[in-house]
Amino acid sequence: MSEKRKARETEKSSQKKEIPGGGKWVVLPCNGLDKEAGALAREMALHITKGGGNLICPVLYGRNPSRYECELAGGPLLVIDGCKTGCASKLARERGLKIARRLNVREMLKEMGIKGGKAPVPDPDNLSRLISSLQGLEREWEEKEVEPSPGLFTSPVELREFMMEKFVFKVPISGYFFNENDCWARVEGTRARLGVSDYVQQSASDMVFFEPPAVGTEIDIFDEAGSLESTKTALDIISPVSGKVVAINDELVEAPELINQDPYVRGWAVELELADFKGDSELLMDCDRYFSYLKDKVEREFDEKYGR
Amino acid sequence: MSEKKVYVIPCSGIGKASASAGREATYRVVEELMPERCETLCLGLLTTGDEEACGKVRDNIVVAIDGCAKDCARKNVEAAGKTPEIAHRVQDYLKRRKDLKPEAVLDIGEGGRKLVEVMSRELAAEIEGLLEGGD
Amino acid sequence: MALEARPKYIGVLSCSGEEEPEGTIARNAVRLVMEKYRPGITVSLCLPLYLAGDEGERKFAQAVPVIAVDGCEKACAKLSTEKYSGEVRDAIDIRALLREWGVEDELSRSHPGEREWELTERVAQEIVKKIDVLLESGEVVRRDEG
Amino acid sequence: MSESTFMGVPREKIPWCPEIDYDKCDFCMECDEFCPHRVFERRDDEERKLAVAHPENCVVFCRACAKTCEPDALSFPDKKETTALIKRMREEAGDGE
Repeated sequence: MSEKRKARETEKSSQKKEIPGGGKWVVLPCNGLDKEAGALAREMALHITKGGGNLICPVLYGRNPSRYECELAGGPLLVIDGCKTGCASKLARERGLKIARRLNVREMLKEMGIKGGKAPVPDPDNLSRLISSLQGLEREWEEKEVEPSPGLFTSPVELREFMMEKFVFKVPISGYFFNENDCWARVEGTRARLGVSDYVQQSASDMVFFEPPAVGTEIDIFDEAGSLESTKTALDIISPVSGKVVAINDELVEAPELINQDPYVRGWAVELELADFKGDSELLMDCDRYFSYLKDKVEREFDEKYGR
Repeated sequence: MSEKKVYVIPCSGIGKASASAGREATYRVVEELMPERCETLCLGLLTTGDEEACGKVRDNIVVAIDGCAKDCARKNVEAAGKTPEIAHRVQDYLKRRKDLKPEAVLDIGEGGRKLVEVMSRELAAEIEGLLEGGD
Repeated sequence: MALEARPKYIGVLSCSGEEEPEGTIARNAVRLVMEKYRPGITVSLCLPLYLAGDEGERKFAQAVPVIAVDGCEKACAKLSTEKYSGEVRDAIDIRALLREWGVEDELSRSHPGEREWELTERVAQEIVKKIDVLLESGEVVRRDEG
Repeated sequence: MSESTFMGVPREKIPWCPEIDYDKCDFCMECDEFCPHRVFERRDDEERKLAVAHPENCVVFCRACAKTCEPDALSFPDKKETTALIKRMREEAGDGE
């Protein structure tokens, strides 16, 4: 196992030399002119790229997308947002970039119990505390590319269905576990894939964004495991199980409509290495229970909808 | 220059606001932006297999505009024996402009109307490019 | 939750009608009926989905009585139901109705104005009449009565 | 299972809903516009123009509205504690069947 890993690492470091920017982070920060948090985002970006990697200017990139084509191909993308508005993330998404890691300065400050200022001037103390919290970020991306489980999750999934009005709701027959937030975990061995049920897909309508969590994130049961946005609403994928994110569905980032077309198989969002499935499963429904739970829920919703 | 017509065909999308936006963008293109080259056609005629309509589709340039991933417009055009030269989903535009969500089927609202504007201009430019490219 | 023998819904299928003003009236009238005049009992069907979708749309059209609302004599809604699903219970041809009503105005397919909406409301009421016939005959039962 | 339950526990026994920090809230109403479950209610005539009027409508573990809140005025109970509480109540009720 450790040998395999070493081999992979050498393989990676040899690849590293060939890509521009030395294979370090490509950083797209907030432009940092509105609040202190933004200014800190900018300073952090400068710090991270000091030893290599590339910096993307959000203003120039916004005006001229082809300007950074080469840099963006040079490594995993790190987006640093200043505040909740998340301009840098939005820009990345609008341009269809794959975000490998995201930092949000305001959230980081909040965790440290610091309140950011209104003026766009970075407080040096805050900056150094933020920078010291970044330790490990350098190495992190090298460990990012964990293979999605070979050989798992390949068997065909049988579905059963019920009809309400003209809507057909489908639920797998076995192998899946659900929480009452209509999210599923398909469990095989020590791995689980997560997604949302056919019901979510139908009520939220056409999906247009999937924002995955970072690979490596530890997720507790009922934590957010990525978020979705449809033409009607936005929602979190609320994890039915706990574990560590080992892979995300890249195909889904490109084509969120896979959730509408095939919510239980090709529409998977995240793969976890399970932490405590036995404990988690006490709080979950198996396929049969979810089927009757969902049928009740849909009946109630239609009654409510028509005031009965 | 080719004298082929361009048929811009939206899905009928009776239940989706995004489909309403697709249809309104179609009208904007065929009636206002490029009326001399573009026309639209009832998708229902292709579903029933109307010979005249299927012939029009086969002999001309087709742009399919779908309101959801079920791709009714594209698939019905294909069933008539034609691969559309251009096929888009309204969601593809929404992915880039998610602030412009159409609100309701009967009235797509302010955001929806802006989306129609974006879509129709991009479509017109794309159709123009296709025609200039020759065939 | 036992299977109710009598259907609880009426499927209303509008032609897609993008080319003609009567098509726009057909779509909007069906929408008015399902949102405003007979919600909960009316389910709109999507015509091109008969061909493009999985069997859901067709199955549903077989399970409930279907009223076809067509813009013109080409009767796509009626014909496609017959082709993919089965008989229609009732049908409306808006162009014929307009002739009957003596409407000779130039109508817009893309920018329905006051006149178009007035006619749309009248067509909606025609659809409502046909729905009520099915309800009164007891052939279709409201869910709360079932 | 007629009235609202979550994981077999009566919904009203689970203290999960957003809390508005009125020192931060600027009443932009983004959260209310976003939430499809009518958890919030606008109070146009009052000084506090927004209230959590229907906490029982809030989907347990959903925190999506907080993401729309620019001034960061919405907070939720601790997830772990809530999970533990639900577990305990289920055990007391002899598993929530």
